[in-house]
Amino acid sequence: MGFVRANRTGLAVALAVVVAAYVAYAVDGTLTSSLLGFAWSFAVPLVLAALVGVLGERSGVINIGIEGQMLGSAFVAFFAAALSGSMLLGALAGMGTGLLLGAFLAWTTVKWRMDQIIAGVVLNIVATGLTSFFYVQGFTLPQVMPSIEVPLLSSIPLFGPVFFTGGPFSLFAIVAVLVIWFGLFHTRWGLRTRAVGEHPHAADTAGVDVVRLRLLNVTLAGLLAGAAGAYLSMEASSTFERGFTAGRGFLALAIMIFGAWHPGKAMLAALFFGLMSGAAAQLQASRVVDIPEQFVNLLPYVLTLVVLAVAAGRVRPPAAAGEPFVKGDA
Amino acid sequence: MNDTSTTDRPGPSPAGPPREQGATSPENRRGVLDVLARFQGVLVPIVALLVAFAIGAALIRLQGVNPAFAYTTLFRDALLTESGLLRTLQKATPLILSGLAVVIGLRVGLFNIGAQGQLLWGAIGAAYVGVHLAGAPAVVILPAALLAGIACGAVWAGIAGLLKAYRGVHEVISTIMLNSVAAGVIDWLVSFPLKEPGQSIPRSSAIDPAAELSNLGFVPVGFVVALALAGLIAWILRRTTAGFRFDTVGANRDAAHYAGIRIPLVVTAAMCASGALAGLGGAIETLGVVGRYETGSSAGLGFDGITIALLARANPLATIPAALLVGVLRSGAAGLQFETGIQPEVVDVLLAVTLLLVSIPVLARVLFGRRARDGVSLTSGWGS
Amino acid sequence: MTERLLQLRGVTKHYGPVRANHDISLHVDRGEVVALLGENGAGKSTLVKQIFGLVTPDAGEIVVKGDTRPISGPSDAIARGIGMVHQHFQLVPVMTVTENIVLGHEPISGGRVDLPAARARVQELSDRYGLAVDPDAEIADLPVGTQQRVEILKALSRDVDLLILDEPTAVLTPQETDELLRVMRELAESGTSVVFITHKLREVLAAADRVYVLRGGQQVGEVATADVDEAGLAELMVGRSVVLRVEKDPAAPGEEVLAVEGLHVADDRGLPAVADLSLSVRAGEIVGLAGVEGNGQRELVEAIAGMRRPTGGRIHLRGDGTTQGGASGAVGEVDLTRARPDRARAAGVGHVPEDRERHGLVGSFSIADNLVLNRFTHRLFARRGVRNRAAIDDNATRLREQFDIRSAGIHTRAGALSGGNKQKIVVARELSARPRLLMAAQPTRGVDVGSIEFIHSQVVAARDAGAGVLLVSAELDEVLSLSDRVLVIHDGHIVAEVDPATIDRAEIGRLMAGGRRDAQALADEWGAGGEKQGPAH
Amino acid sequence: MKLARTTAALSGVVLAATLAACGGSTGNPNAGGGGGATGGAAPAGDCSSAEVFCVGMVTDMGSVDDKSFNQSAWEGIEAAAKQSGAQTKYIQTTDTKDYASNLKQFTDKKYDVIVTVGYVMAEATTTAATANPQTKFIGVDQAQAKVTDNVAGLVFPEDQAGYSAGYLAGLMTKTNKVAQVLGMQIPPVEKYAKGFEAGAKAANSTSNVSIVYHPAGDNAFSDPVWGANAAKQQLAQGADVVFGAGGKTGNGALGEVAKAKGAGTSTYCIGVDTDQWLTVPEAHPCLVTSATKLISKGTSELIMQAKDGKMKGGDFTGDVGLAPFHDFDAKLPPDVKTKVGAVVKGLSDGSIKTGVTLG
Repeated sequence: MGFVRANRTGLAVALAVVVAAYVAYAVDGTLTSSLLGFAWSFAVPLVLAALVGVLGERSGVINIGIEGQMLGSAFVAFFAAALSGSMLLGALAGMGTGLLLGAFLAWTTVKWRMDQIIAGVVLNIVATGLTSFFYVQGFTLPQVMPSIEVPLLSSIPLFGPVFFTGGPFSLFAIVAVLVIWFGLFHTRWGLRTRAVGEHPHAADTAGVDVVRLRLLNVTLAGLLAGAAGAYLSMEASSTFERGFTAGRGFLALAIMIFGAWHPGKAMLAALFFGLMSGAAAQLQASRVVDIPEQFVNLLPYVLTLVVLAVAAGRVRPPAAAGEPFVKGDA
Repeated sequence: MNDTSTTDRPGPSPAGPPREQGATSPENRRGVLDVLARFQGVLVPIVALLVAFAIGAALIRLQGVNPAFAYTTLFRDALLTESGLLRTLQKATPLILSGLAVVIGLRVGLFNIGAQGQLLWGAIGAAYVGVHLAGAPAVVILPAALLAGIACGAVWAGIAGLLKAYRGVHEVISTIMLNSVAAGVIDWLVSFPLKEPGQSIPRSSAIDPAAELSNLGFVPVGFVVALALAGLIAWILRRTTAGFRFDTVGANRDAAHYAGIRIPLVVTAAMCASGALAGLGGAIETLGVVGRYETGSSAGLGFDGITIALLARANPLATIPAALLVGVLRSGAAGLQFETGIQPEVVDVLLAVTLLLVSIPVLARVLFGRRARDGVSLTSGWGS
Repeated sequence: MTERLLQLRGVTKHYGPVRANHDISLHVDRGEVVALLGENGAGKSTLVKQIFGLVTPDAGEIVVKGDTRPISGPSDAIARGIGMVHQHFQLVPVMTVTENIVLGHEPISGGRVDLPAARARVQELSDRYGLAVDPDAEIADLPVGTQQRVEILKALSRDVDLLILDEPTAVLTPQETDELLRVMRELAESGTSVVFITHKLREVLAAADRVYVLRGGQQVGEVATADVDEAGLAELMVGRSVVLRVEKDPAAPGEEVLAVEGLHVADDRGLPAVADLSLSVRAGEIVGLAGVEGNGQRELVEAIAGMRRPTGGRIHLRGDGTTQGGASGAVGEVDLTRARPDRARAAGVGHVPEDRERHGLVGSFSIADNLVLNRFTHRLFARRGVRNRAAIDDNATRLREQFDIRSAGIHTRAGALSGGNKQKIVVARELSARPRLLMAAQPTRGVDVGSIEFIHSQVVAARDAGAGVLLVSAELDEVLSLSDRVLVIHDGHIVAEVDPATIDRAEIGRLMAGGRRDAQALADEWGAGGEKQGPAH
Repeated sequence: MKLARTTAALSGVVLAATLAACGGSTGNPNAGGGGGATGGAAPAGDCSSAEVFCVGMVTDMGSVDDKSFNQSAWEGIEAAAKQSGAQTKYIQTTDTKDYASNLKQFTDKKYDVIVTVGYVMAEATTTAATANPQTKFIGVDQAQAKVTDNVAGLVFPEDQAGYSAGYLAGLMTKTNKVAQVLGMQIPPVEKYAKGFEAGAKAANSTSNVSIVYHPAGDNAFSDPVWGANAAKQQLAQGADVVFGAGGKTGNGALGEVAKAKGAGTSTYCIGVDTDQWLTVPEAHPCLVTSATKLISKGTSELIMQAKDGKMKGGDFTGDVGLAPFHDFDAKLPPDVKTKVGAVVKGLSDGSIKTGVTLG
């Protein structure tokens, strides 16, 4: 019950969203489920990428290189699968690449204390350069990603087909949200991670190995970025293109902030962005009103700016995010 | 005070606590490495470039082409023909300006990722004036178009500046958002209200010929403007009170507050200046190269500014060689492909490797050990 | 009976050319309280950080219970039974008391942190040591005294044999200090050794069994408190007989320079820090502000300096301009209530900020630039927005000479200098503007003895030249010896004005703790605490 | 010690560079050229000489193997080269501002025919053509509003291809809902889209055709993930035939339909431009056909005309049609095939009009 008390607002919002969704579902079932479906497909990579940001910043490392991590992973996942003929190998290679790029960010920023934002930007530029150069056309995945139906859950009306039926990475995203949510707020790892992100010296003097925990978290977060990348090239589509991630890594940062550095709220924020984008497409398709689709698509960005401007001071980032940790510097 | 006696002044005794000695007394320096270490700001990028070229050579070799020939071709095509040189300088111009835009931000501790959006606004602002003031004499329309570009960029960046200064919204996030908003709004502008009549792709009408920025032989006027601005900004940062304000806010915000510097004002001004430079870059693209606003014609130039600024280590004058390097590589890439079939993306690899080596502290440490200076450092945290 | 818990042999730590610790040897036995005494900058903090594994020694040996392995980090130190209460609290503000205390050794049940068990443990510790805390309170909401209790409980929760406290009394009222000293003695009696750092002689004599004195990074003396008195300790600490009083002539106060009326100022969190405060400073006098840190001093000074906007009241700078013909040039009465720092400065306010690293200097700038940091737009140093580098350098050369700033040259980075020299830069800059009002906040914190005397003499010289001086210091001795008049601040109010020449320490301590002079009953109630001075046995 | 390390590091770099440089002794300055050093069967020669017939191509933004118009045009050039023994080469454009300078690479070397691909390159092509009257230019997708003697604009009635595809879709749909997932709103795409809609309505007047263009400007043709999402959304709303027309974005839509339940039995997709059965294998489960414009054929024909000196300025209308049904040949009802065949024939002989106009 402590959980309910601690997350009262969040739960209220979630409940309201669920109720609203079912009301909409009752009014127009196909439209609602198609919109929600669009929103969720759109949101999956953003949720995963936002979790990358959450993990990093909760431990005190700003990750602006998510875009590059996703791009590199999407590239490797696709080509590993195409060349080896094994989807599994591709997925693993993609996530492995994410891990590697996570480790790059971890070591440059945590070990060598390079400026975190610059390290992230460099990561993006390097990933873009390398994937552009080595990209070759004409490869295809050996098969399509299998779709999995989670027993019982997938038969829930509206939500079942949308959230609990899908490729492994979509389901993984849900699991990742729940695991990280629970982990951050209820486990030893989470308590220490949050301490490290808020006040690394306090954690250090309490015997927590700040450097190791940051290295671990930022590197493991890379795994999620790898999953996001692999989702894009193997599950959401079956191809890779230059500049394939199209700014999703940056959008994820907005979602992370929108979601107040909280896994569950980030997921809601990502779904909201997805709904906006879906609505933009829907407005075109159903030709109801003639709003230029550009404007509908802008809405999430403008809204983020407004929220940030209005809620400044109320949405508070982890205090140590961005600051390199120097031992004994208390 | 003309004291000729040799008695010690009261106070400092030679055997005073050791911390009294300056941490970097020049007498301690010895050896070639120490001398070289003093020039590491120049040496590190050069070595980085050499390493990048070596890696590039290996890639080129893998494709069955003689790297020496490839590089010769690339540089010949970019520098030794008049049209190649013109193209190189045209490419370098917006890069210098967007690089300067990012540099200005870095000096105040702001990371302007939004140069892209500001540059687009500059480009379309200049195009609007260049089209709608058609018929006006060049002395009116050209400055007006340039100013429009500058103003559009400054206003767009100013939004991020105000949000940062008065609402504490981190500029990295706000400028990412503003980039997307700019792209959408401008796309709509050239798809509807500013679209060239009878044209079916999203682009503006051609600007009035009087608004065109010409070339002096193989030197674009815009390039001269960019050079002058790099010099001007270097001078402003080093020699003026405005520059001192910028650097103080960037180095120590609390001390700046104590010193009576109005931080919100400086932050907003810096963002506006940054956006003005990016906007000017866009305006010069419109007036000097493209001749209209065309979707996609300025893709990525603002983001390149980040590369330039980091290569230049936040030094305004160093944006010139950095931008020229990128300009040469991009401009020579076509000739390279024509002669050897090497993909132009090899240039991206060269730049990425160079940037990586310049930015991460490893290279400097390998070269200079403990004498290595830290890289550029800027913002901390998302807060205010 | 005397188990040797800790033994240091030849511990040495250098930072570049700075010898923070040099060849230090000492030991701590079980059940004793050992004080590390020394002035700011003597190397005490560095030494204990090495014992706790936060800093690695360059040379020497730290032996814990006979184990000579080097201490690899705080977790290693904790594992060997060492706990530490840090000078700057190492608490995560957004977490609860319980979370902070169990951080690093969380009880786990079924994969999750067992918060009920943790809460019970905190309650049990709290009861056992008589340190009352609410286990569920968030740290950010707690007053400093309570936060320190949490720090101590956090250390004790690890079953420590040796508890290190780094400057634990700096933020406490005298009464809280006594409470802490009592806890330290109790711990020692129950077999936990205590090492505490201080530069306050009375605390050493009150609580410690033995004392090591550090000076300039070296261990210069070891004495049992039973064998020594305050004067002896002081001499050991500074290396010569201390001038207890600053040499100065009696003040010749002129007209009022600063008038503060009914001032209200909020702190960073928006809570009232200064409430309905009035004070006045006259030309040619030094007014000392005595108080425990965190009672509104910082907010008051920042409000006068224009760095913080008051929420109510008025700040006026008066004077006809004849007492000071300074470069500031402003004449007559100026309302500074809503002035920004630049205008306050132009009106004649000089401000030596309490945190010079944060506010007073830009470490990456040269000495020359720092010497004009808040005057860079002055017509001497800039014309039409262009900086006059020759004038800036001349100014630096002159002030470096005059204020004895020891550096390789005027273009040396200020951040590379020692604390004393940094402070001299700040003082030189502020005095060279010839202010009508000089506010000096903690002017000698972290400054070596030689520089302290120099800075004190400069402050007195400024007074003698006709400036009004508002001195804020956490060092009661400094306030009492330097000031002509002392105001006591508590909880954002001025609670009393006293004469530094006649005031009794116990009395002022009581006032600082919020006791009122005229309320005899109250005074009696607090009296026990106030009288508990000198050796405790 | 430090110095030694530095020297070692530096010399390592230099060594690597030297090795790389010297190792390339087989590097032949003239071996490069088109198609990754496989350009043309003919030995390298001087394009300015009358005997050597040289064909160059400048791509639109994007690479020569883009499974789309750049690739088709290049295949046309290769085909023509095989026939005529021409020497071929291409340059890939990475910056829209480089069109002119990329063209200049070819004009400087006196290439005989230069193919430029894409609507946006029309102006640069005309300018280069005016400056080099003896060189022939072929502009793919470039309608010639004003005739320039040495420029042939290869244009296609995309609306007709779209119409045929739409007609097929109209016959196939069971839900009466068909959808189009499109790239940027530019003339060729718009003609496909309007033709498709007209065709669908002609086949089935009750059918509902939804149209979704990619929203953003920069990556409208290279955002397969968005394409897939948009297709998914339309499928969920009951669309059972999806026309993906927008480069990679459209391909993404095709791939998504291929994954859908009932792909190939109750849900279908239709590709665009080239026979996407060959270029987008992941779409096989649903790909009935593609609305094609025969860029390769048109390019190759124009090159041969140019070689024979018969190429005329102005528009040259290329062929459009439907790609083979491949595996669906057996699955499609015979009457559907017959009806669609009749429509294709009617369009090409002019007896059926699409009624599509732009603007």
